[in-house]
Amino acid sequence: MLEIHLILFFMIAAAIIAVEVKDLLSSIIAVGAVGIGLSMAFLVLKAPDLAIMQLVVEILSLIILIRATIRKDLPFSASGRWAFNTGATVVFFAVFLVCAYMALKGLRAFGDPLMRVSQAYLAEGPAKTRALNIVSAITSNFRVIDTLGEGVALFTAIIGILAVARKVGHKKKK
Amino acid sequence: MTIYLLCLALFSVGLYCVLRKRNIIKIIIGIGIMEYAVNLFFALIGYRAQGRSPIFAPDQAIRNMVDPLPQAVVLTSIVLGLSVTLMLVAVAIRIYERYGTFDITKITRLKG
Amino acid sequence: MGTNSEKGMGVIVKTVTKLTLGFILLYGIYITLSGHISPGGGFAGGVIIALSFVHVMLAFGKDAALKRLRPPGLRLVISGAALVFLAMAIIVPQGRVFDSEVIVPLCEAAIVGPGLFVIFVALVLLSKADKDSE
Amino acid sequence: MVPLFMVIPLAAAFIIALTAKLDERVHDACAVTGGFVIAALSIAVCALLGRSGAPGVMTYRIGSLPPPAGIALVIDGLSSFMLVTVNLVGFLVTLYATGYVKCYTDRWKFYSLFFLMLSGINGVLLASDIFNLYVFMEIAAIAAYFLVAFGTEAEELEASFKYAIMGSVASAFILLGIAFLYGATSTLNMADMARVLAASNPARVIQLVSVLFIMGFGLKAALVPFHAWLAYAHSSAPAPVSAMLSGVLIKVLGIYALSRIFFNVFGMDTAIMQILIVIGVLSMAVGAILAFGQSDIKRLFAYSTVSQIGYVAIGLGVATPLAVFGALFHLFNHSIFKSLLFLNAGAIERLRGTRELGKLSGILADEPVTGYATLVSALSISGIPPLGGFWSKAIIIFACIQAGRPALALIAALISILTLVYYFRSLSPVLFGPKAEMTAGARPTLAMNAAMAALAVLVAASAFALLPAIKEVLLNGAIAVLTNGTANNVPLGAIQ
Repeated sequence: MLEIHLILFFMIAAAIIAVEVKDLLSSIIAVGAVGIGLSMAFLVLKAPDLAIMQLVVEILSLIILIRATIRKDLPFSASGRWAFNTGATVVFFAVFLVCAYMALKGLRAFGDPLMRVSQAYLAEGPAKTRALNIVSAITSNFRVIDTLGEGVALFTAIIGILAVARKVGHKKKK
Repeated sequence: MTIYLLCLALFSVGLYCVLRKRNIIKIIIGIGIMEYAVNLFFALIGYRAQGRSPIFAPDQAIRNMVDPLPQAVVLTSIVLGLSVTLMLVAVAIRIYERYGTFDITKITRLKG
Repeated sequence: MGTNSEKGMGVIVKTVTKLTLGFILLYGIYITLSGHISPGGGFAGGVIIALSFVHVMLAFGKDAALKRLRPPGLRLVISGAALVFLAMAIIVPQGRVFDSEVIVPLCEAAIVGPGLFVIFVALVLLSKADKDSE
Repeated sequence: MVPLFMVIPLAAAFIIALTAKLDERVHDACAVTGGFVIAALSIAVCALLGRSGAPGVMTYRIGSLPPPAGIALVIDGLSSFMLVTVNLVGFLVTLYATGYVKCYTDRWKFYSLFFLMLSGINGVLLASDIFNLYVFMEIAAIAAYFLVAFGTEAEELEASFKYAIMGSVASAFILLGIAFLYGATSTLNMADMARVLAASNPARVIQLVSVLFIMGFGLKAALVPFHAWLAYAHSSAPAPVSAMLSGVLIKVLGIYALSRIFFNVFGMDTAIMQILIVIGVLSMAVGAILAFGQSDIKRLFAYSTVSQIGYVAIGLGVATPLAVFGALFHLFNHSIFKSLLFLNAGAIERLRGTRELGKLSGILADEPVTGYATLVSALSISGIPPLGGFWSKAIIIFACIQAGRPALALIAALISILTLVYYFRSLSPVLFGPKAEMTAGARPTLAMNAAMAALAVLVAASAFALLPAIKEVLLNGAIAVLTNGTANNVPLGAIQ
């Protein structure tokens, strides 16, 4: 799986650029590149549903982020104890990655999933639902409550953003 | 194995951004990167070598499909991530309106 | 682009938008309805529908877009779809009474499409969002 | 019956959004009715499950496959106990909110978000699938972020943003943990996962996931050292939202989820117990010390929440049946008295126009309902004998001694005295001081007074939960679920 490695290196590089570049617009574009890389990775991992989803969501969030932040100032200044804080963070990450490495040994090797529960989906999917796309069978029937949850989460975001966007929150006191 | 570690390195880049950056748009970007990494991790776990995407064709039998469950899970997780991002952007715009800055160290009307 | 959002863009963009709008909308609906046999599904289709609305708004300006897509109407669509969705999600276990593979994505697209457009209006035009979102 | 706990609040939220153009009294009525119905329903379910001879679980299947591939909503003893706590507090807070939110524009958005949050919380309690739990947790959390910012003033936005950042990082940790668990077990159903983990026992994976979950859920529960967001969010939010956050949300999203996973999926081991105890002691001590210096009444209550959550964490960490009983009882007590305190703080802020402790006085004489409600809940939280707060703390302390940890018992007792001191010091001038000639703000409405009075009665009566008849119904099932550990999981075949 060379291609997935390459895509991941590309994503990490783009992510580092997004984090470190000074200009906010470039940063948002770089994060868009990470998202596109993710979409490609999903395609390589044989998840076309996810690739489509990631692509459209990425476009939407890019538009919104750019329109939201365009022509706003971005004062950058190095904080005190920069070296110490960064060092501490990096050490934390090193510990995290080492622990994760130990834990990863307990997982199965890449490309060889256990698929205990998923066998049931593959075996019964087309029979119990009318869907040939098993992912769609899962989201619209077997685990429909997840889909309800995502609908509700978006509904919450809609109502909430309408609420936060109110010009006047408190009524005038008289 | 290395592939999982690379994915977790991406997660760390996002976390670094959240912990160390002062611009709130950068912090939102960092959270987005963390979500990307976790979604990718899920998808990696479900991958099967030489597998096919989990879509049956009407007339042929397909044996070695990749695991469909992580894909369904990531589908939901992407939406949850989008909702959180939209929420953060909305509040960030209002904060800019009220404080006139994106610098988190200057947004301190609440004292700890 | 701030001032443009009032009047919209040039005549070329407007013409192209008129031509492509229908196709984008159709594609969104296609993605929604064919999610059970090919990649796609309700959310992706809904986002594409929302993007077609956004497209109109960027090209023709806020006022022209909001004349056709009024937020109160959108709110009714969103809440109604959410109610149907809720009923569907809870009733699904009782066998194959409904075609949940079609209705669930439709409900989702009906929440997502108008919903994301409303969010876009509210976020991008936050300063004027009050009367837009009623 | 089981899915109604999600259907009713969601339907209420959607209908309120659908009828946004109608008169606001319609929304008030809709909200109060919805809250009342689920509160009554939760008590009914708890009574049904608590009967002797009842099977102890209620299940509802969703989707056309049986678990573990399909989804089931499950109410067992612990869930039904938490449902009663959540929905009782939720109903009374809704009642209070009908009076309180009059000062905000667009009240329907408040109610809609409030019920979305409630449905998320109930969903967490019903979930038997770890990813469902995550999804509902996110719904509750997103609604809570927005509710904190509902007033759209600068402080509220800032608090909401900081809370949302912390919450999103926590969610990312939790989802990463779930991904590791899925990789190790290839299932998402919690009962099934417990079985697979017990059979294969991938120790390293469990260790890493435990750390990720303690960070994630600990952040949601505001345990020290992850408590930074709490004081911002709780002090800036509208009073009903502070009450829900402090009384219910952090317990369900943090403590309930943590104990559900650690007790019933991983099986409690000594290392985790030690970590919980250490975090609990830190939370108790740091919360109490920080509460000491506060001059803002809501921040005082917020830090006191951190301190009291520490008691619950200790009880769960000691993990003997008695300690678990104490922890759950304290959780219940804290839900009612802390939400009451926040509601009172909201009423006082309305009345006097400030939250500065130094500028408040004479509440008892001026506004007796608010005053006596504050008095009762402050007495209960500081552990004055006949009230519920005393008994729950006493049970936790005895359980520590019984488990051979006298030092822990000593610390818990000392912090309890400290709590008494800072509550007495801060609140006695507020309640008993001379009636100040301040510009009188809005007095609490009838609905607000009714809600505060009802909660005060609950606080005063909560010690009756120790009577065997009530304890049997309310608490015994919950204690059994936690102390039976992984053996307690509902057999998958039994799910209808």
